[in-house]
Amino acid sequence: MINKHVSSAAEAVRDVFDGATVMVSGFGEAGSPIELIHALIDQGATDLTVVSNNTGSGEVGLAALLKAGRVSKVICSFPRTANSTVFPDLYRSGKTELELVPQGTLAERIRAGGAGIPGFYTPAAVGTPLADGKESRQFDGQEYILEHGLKADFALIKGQVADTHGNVIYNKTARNFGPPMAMAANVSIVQAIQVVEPGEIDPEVVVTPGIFVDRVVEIANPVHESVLVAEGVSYP
Amino acid sequence: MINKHVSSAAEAVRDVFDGATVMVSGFGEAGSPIELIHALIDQGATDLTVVSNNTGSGEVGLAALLKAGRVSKVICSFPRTANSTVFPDLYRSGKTELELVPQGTLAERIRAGGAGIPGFYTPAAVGTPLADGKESRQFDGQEYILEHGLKADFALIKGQVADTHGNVIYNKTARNFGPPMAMAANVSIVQAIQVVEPGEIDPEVVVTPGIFVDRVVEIANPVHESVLVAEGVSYP
Amino acid sequence: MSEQTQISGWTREEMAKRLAQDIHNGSYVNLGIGIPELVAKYVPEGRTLIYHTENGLLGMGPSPETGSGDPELINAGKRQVTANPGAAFFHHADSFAMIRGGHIDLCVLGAMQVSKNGDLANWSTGAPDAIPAVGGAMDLVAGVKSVYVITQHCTKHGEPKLVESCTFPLTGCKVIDRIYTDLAVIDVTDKGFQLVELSPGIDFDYVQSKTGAEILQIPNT
Amino acid sequence: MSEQTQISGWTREEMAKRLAQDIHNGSYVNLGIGIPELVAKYVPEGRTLIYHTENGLLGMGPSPETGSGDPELINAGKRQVTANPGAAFFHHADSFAMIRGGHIDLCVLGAMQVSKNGDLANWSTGAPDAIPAVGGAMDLVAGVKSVYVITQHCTKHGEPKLVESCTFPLTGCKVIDRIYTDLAVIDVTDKGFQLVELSPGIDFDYVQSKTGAEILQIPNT
Repeated sequence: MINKHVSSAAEAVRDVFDGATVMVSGFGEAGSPIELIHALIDQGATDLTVVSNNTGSGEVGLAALLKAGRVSKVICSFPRTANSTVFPDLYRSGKTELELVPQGTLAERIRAGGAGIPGFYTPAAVGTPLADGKESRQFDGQEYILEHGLKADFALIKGQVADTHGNVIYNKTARNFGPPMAMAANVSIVQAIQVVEPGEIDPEVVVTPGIFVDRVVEIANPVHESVLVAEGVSYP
Repeated sequence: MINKHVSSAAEAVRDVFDGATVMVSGFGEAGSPIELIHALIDQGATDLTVVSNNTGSGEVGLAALLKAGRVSKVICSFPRTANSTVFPDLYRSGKTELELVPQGTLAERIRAGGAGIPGFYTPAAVGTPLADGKESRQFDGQEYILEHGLKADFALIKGQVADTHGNVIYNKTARNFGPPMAMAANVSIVQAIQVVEPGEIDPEVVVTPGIFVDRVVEIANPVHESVLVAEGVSYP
Repeated sequence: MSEQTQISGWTREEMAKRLAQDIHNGSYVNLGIGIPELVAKYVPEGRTLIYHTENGLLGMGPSPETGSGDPELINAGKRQVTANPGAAFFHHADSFAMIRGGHIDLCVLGAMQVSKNGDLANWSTGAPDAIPAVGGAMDLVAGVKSVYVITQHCTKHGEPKLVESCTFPLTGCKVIDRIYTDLAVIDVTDKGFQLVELSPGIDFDYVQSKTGAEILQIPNT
Repeated sequence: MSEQTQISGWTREEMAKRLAQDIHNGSYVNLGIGIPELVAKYVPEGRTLIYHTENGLLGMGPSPETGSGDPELINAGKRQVTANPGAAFFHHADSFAMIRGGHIDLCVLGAMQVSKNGDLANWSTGAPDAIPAVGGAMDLVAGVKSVYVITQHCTKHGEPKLVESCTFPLTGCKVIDRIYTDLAVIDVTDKGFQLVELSPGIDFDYVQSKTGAEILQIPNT
């Protein structure tokens, strides 16, 4: 009997430890596991390194985790939003470090981390400031830089439907970073609108196979970040 | 209007040229695009480099292409079967060259080729004869070897259902090398049991997005390699 | 009124329309945020393009009708979109495999500066207090087959955006193929900027005067 | 009859049964072709294992009933199998990401030779006329968390398979964690071969005499 179903978001993030590296899925609000992030704020872990494409909106979700002072470093491709000053303030005051990574390099570094590939060469960022200090070499007369696989202690991911073996399907463009992050984290935690029994997801359409997922929690009615931001909510 | 549907296997492989590198999907008979291979035999292109996990069974499909003397080199992980002497005879007589690649390295080299990654590091084969002559380096105290992305001029792939935009879904373990090969070839050709209109495949379950596919051909009742071998068929 | 203000060139809409004429039927296209997005409105009749948005969708359609959208069906600009028949969803690693692997035919981007050898700067002014943010621009310019820039010819302050060499931090080196501005269509060639077409009512000397590097005239044939 | 023939040790089935006891509930397991495949038959009641087959299936089930199989639902040995509830299909690059990335808990393989430092040789005799074929073995031993060997203690010709150092071409270096033979269960440790358990009726000296390197006795505690 295998059952990865846990009873609550709080239970799902119980063992995130101070200093952990945490990957957080989402591109904007699509795929952002906001209930898991809020549970992590409540749980209290601090000095986190967060790997995520963005840094959140308003003062909820990822922005709230940052605002609570729990994040010492973000690895990110686009830490700016029109409606949040949380990260900019932390960055300018030197409280949160930023490792800026081109979006495709970020996605591939995460996949590589999950696939046991410690390094790979990419043409992205060659000749730009983001290549500073990086090894480069030529293949077939073209220049590439060496990038390193990225792993994490935990991943917080938003899915649509998960089964108790950890198989996951996603909703539209909410898929984004979920599948590679599930691969790259030691403990991958998925919140889904529905948790079902094994066999209820067709094996042909599984996007993230259960081997990459450690815990699933049902959040039947997830809040939308944009709604909370419009309402001026500040978590907690 | 976009329509990648071509009328026949012969039409689909019309422009495979002498000296081309051709990726061929399949693991054993599962996913082997046998009608496309037979059309390629009829078409006559020769001096081919074939990238495939195996070298075929009996004297049909890939084994028949080899037997017809069209293949000067195979890049392959497991070129032995219980019921074929075609490749062993060619190899021993020096007529066909073999580049032996561990199966996972082969899959990843193909994906890398398709993903614009010219090189990556893998732990597989370190310290074995298959690492001879390859660059190695350490990451975190572990040794890895450098492997190169692999591309092809053509890929011959067996799918289950394809639409006229080139989106493809597969049947069970016939999926195997199809998706990475579709990415890595300049011209990717898919035979499917059914070719449907755009919109008939749910965008959530597409396995190979149409951008990776150039031609689809409907082969409604593909033959099974094992049946042909049992019947002693020798193509053509 | 000075002579300057009478010279208008193409509007943003006309620039987008002009660019749209140059995209082949069946192309896979990634449109950046801003003016590039306008291009989709002007694709000539009879041509079908397939739009890629790097957050994980091929076959992106127009904005949904008000109230019918899904906050998890968005484009790279984080605005709600739709999915056309024949669309496919995929994850970010696969999406950038499409980009880096050269599978996207064309990408259209805005620019802060483009140099005569095709370097692009479009992500940072390099100001010390700016929050650096790059997104997918560096991957796009490095991987997509053809990269077009669509931009006003000069900055709001009248400074040339087409320059000898970029002073802002680069997005990519030797990556731009063609530039569409309010004044002209200009190719980036081995010899530098090459005029392709002037906006109606704009003469060559005027374009050259607004450009920070030499532009080669269309050769007489 | 010589004394030799009376010493029988575990049968293949018993070896598989012994190994199966050591696999934890919920493990993701890849079983090689041959004796390793037998392990699935002997998993103790109450434990659920999820079987990975590197050609693209997690949640592999037993062989189908005759006539009900699909020639495209096969295992790495190219034999028809079934898919259990909760299964998932995926392509080869994803499948070997699972292997290389350390997601599979255990892999069980046959062996031609295992050296006392855990080197494995199981893919080639190195004979000049052999057709080299490696499949996924090198990826499995390099990536899977624990790698067990299940094998007869000696070759058909009575030569030790557990040796000082392998003479056949290697599959991987320092990759084997534990060995299950007809005579004993033996760990590979930093100090070399370490006895874990003897087959009933087999004594230590006999196992040592059939082994090409020193075996450390179980320490008295």
